Amino acid sequence: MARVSAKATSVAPPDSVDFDAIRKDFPIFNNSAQTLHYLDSAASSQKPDCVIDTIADCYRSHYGPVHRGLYPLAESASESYEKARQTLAQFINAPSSDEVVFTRSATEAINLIASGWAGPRLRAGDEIWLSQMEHHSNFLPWQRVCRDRGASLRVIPLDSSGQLNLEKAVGLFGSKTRLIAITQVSNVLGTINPLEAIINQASRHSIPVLVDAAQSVGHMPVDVQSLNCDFLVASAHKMCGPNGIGILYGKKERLMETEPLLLGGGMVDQVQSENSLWADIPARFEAGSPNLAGALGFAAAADYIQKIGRHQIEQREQDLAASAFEVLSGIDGVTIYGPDNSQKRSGILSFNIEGFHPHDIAQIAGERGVAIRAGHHCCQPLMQHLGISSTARASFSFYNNQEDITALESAILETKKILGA
Amino acid sequence: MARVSAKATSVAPPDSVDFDAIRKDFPIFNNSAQTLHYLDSAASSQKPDCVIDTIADCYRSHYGPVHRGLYPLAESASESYEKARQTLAQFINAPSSDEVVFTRSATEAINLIASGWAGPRLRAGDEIWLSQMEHHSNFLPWQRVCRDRGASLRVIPLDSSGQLNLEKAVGLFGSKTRLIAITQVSNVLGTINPLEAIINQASRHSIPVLVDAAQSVGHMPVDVQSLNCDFLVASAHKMCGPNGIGILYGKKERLMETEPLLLGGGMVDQVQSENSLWADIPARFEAGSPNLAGALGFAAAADYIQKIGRHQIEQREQDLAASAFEVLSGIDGVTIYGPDNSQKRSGILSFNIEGFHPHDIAQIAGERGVAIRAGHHCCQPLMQHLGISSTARASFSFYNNQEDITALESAILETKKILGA
Amino acid sequence: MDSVYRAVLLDHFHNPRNKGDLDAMDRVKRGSNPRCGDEIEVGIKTDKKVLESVKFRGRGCSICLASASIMSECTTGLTVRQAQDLIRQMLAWFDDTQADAPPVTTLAAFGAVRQHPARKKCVLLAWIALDEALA
Amino acid sequence: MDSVYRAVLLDHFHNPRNKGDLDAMDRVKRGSNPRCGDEIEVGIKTDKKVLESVKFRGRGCSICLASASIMSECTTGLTVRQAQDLIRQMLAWFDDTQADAPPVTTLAAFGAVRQHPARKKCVLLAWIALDEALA
Ligand SMILES: Cc1ncc(COP(=O)(O)O)c(C=O)c1O
Ligand SMILES: Cc1ncc(COP(=O)(O)O)c(C=O)c1O
Repeated sequence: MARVSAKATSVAPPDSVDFDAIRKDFPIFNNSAQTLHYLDSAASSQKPDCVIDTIADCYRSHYGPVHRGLYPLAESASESYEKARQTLAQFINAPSSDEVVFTRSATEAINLIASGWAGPRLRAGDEIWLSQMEHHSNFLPWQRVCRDRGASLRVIPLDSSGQLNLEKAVGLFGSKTRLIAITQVSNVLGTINPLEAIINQASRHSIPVLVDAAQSVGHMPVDVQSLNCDFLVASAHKMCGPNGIGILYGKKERLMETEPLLLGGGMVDQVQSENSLWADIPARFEAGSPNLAGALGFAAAADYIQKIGRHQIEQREQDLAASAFEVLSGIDGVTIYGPDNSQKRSGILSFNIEGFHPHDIAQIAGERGVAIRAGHHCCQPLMQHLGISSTARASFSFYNNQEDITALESAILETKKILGA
Repeated sequence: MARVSAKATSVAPPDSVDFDAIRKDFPIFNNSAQTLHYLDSAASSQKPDCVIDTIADCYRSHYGPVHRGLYPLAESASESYEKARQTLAQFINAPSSDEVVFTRSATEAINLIASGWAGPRLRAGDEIWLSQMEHHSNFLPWQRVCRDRGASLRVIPLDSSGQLNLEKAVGLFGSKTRLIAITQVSNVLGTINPLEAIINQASRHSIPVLVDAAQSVGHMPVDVQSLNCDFLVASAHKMCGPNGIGILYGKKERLMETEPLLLGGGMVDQVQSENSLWADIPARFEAGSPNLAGALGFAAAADYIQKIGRHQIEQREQDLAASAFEVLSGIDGVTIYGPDNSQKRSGILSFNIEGFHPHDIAQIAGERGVAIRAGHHCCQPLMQHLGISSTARASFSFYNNQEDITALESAILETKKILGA
Repeated sequence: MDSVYRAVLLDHFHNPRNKGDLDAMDRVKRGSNPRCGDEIEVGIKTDKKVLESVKFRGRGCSICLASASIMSECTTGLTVRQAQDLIRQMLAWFDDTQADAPPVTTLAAFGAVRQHPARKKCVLLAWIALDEALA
Repeated sequence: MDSVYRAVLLDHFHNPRNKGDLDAMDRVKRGSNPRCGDEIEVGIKTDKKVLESVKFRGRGCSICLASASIMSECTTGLTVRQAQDLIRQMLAWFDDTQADAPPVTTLAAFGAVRQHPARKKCVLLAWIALDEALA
């Protein structure tokens, strides 16, 4: 149906973006009593005014049910919902907006493909491959479907610097492989995986690839056509958008092969007593009343990010992470996981301090207005590989600045002072 | 864990509520150029300022990831998310807030129980019962699980006035019945089903009952303990709350028997290479980043409705529907489906006008600012029973008034004038 | 707002042309919109690749029935190729709600309907059935 | 904000009491928090229903280790029944963050931690393991 023409990534990078001004778009930084050094954007990002206003405005002035009414409010609701889908399609450069499904989250999108696409076609002895750095959301659904179907879950190991060790992934492109599900950016290590190369090889062996773009799509240019992935998933809330909405992109032929996860209103053409006839894609996968305010907020976030420019965002976040890397490595006892500072990484840094528990680091930092995370970050398999149970993690967004890094440094030094022997 | 003490329905009805003042809480009625006669609340309700402000305020000043951080924003996010769960638990008088799961929608909640509870225990020859008036969301998931498991989907027929014909439901409480899934209020007919009696009998035969409360929970007192249902589902957006969030209530023992539908972050305690260990209920069913703004908006809506009083809302909506019933029955050629005006019904009225297609009625009404629905309302089985393919539907909320009914009447008369022979 | 109920449409709704029995037709195709239960059957009779007769029957809203009636008038007498072209143009005109001119002037009556995407299927049901009958 | 890192806690963190080998204990129970990988083993030695010795070992954050250490001090010398009572009171005190007085004054050091529900499990890990050892 609706064709998308503009290329998402075709805008030439302007010379510079005023990120200090951009920080002012985020009301939370003006609304905190204490200066907020928010370094947990990998968990969920903060929201700019334009996204918040879009949502409030939807409910205040335009709210109506989507796809179901003939009166003006309902018609404009349907239209703006579909326009939001087009915006997201453009954002990832999907050939058609029919290939973009609104889901509840990246997690739901992965579960949908695991149970609706992989489930019916996996046979005993088949293999699904993923990597040792996957988030539980891109691990557990595959674990379940493999167990249920008698298939094997295979794991691409990592090398010591947190990169995929493809050489050790024997059979990855073998004849038993039915799907490769892999993250574009690690939410713990910040590693950026060489997906082009992997998908290139996979496609020569006709192996579909699902890309978990939860940590990438708001942080670097992502183009499903140049990636040539079969599926891609992401969540709005990690890219300045609202809670409770995400997308699944799938090549049309793949989506046509996929059974819906949720059945219900809006996804069916004809209900018959024995069997029922599903609606076309993407409606088939959107059972229940569509999330209008979520879709509009998500599209507003995509527009906002697109306006800043993902090249610019990528550069900014890499600069911040590189600077933080340098500061942290200067502190005695600090171990940073993942790629070293000579390699490209995203704005995510995980670390530990010898003799100190990540909980204590995060708590003391929190008391000082520095919001970092401590835990396994929903990556227990990765923790097992690293031989640790948790890390502290600082994750940078383009709205962060050098002061946030200084505050992080002080918090770590403070931790050492308070808890040091 | 968190026990809920206050009874949801214990507030004594005050003598009168100023519904004209209450209408002013809904900004959309001030923000439309044309007077908006919104009679489509059964599809999705409009939102009061307090709900919109709660959501915007969450993103502006309090936003943080739920259940995952140790810094103040994250801690208060977790706390307010759990407080919202408690509010919803109180709203339906659940014994414990652990028995309330946040889902994406009523639809997801039903799918979760169909695939996670019914799926693993249905055997060939078993039966699941529902009624002829169910919404597709409470029909299709059962159809699929029955087909997959070789079980039978059985349907309680309706009598001519759109009431359940329990006498004709032979075997409903029989030994093959594994579950009864039934709506409390029909979204087409406005029928209020006698759930107490059904559940009473079902429980004597140890048959669990799932209640679809999508059309009831915001419109009348609903108390899961006095109902004694095993499961209950609802969506926020039909009760003045935001898009994209709903609840599943389940008795603790039932939830403990339920396999999660979505796997991923936050719902697992320990990931192991073969099998994984789920977290406790309700977290087990909430894979992925929790929907903080949605939960807070949902709780704000519940508080708002609770403050008006559900007895009062019920009375108001019944009065509006009764008045509309009278006006419509006075129009030549109008057929109203469902209970007649001597019976209790909710604020939902479906009708047809002889010789006119519901599309045309809804379109002409829409052009005059009267928002009604035309179609099968996701109830094709019911349409088959009625021997029609669609109806026009006006659904009333407490924010409607007599002028809306007058406008509806004029729109119908206008339709007859424009399209009449 | 522009009402969709133009006089031309109402005339065709009240006095449908070429509506009735399809027994004598060469080919009959059915179009249905499960979402609203509308069903239109379109029948054609061709003579040397010319549409000698286009008829329909079925149930639907006023827009749907008027569209079938107008279509039958517009296409009777066209060659199969011409009719197929007209159908293409009609579909394209509905897809591009910005474009001004209708493929043929009698179709201008549908101008306002194009602003209501939910009614698109009502208008096009008969056209798509005809397209299939011509295929 | 009240820092959770009171002097008493830091003292127990830096100088844990009763930490070490559990080989000589009568009963040992393990508590673990899979969400952060913390693990504490608690061992007891009883003589005529009196806790002669309470010891622990394991890994965890400062709060977790300090709590185990303080617990071992508070409970050594109590009867089994008394220790169980104290555990109940400790759990109740953590559930009701409004209540003022701690069960015993040494536990007042945990006052600020109670305001951080995410740390509750850190504090209680050892207590629950002891409870199981007493059961
Ligand atoms: C009776 C009934 N059940 C279930 C649903 C499904 O609700 P939702 O679309 O919010 O999941 C609806 C509304 O669409 C309904 O009216
Ligand atoms: C790499 C990765 N994949 C998937 C997810 C799941 O996203 P969500 O929780 O929004 O479904 C996350 C974040 O939690 C993530 O970091």
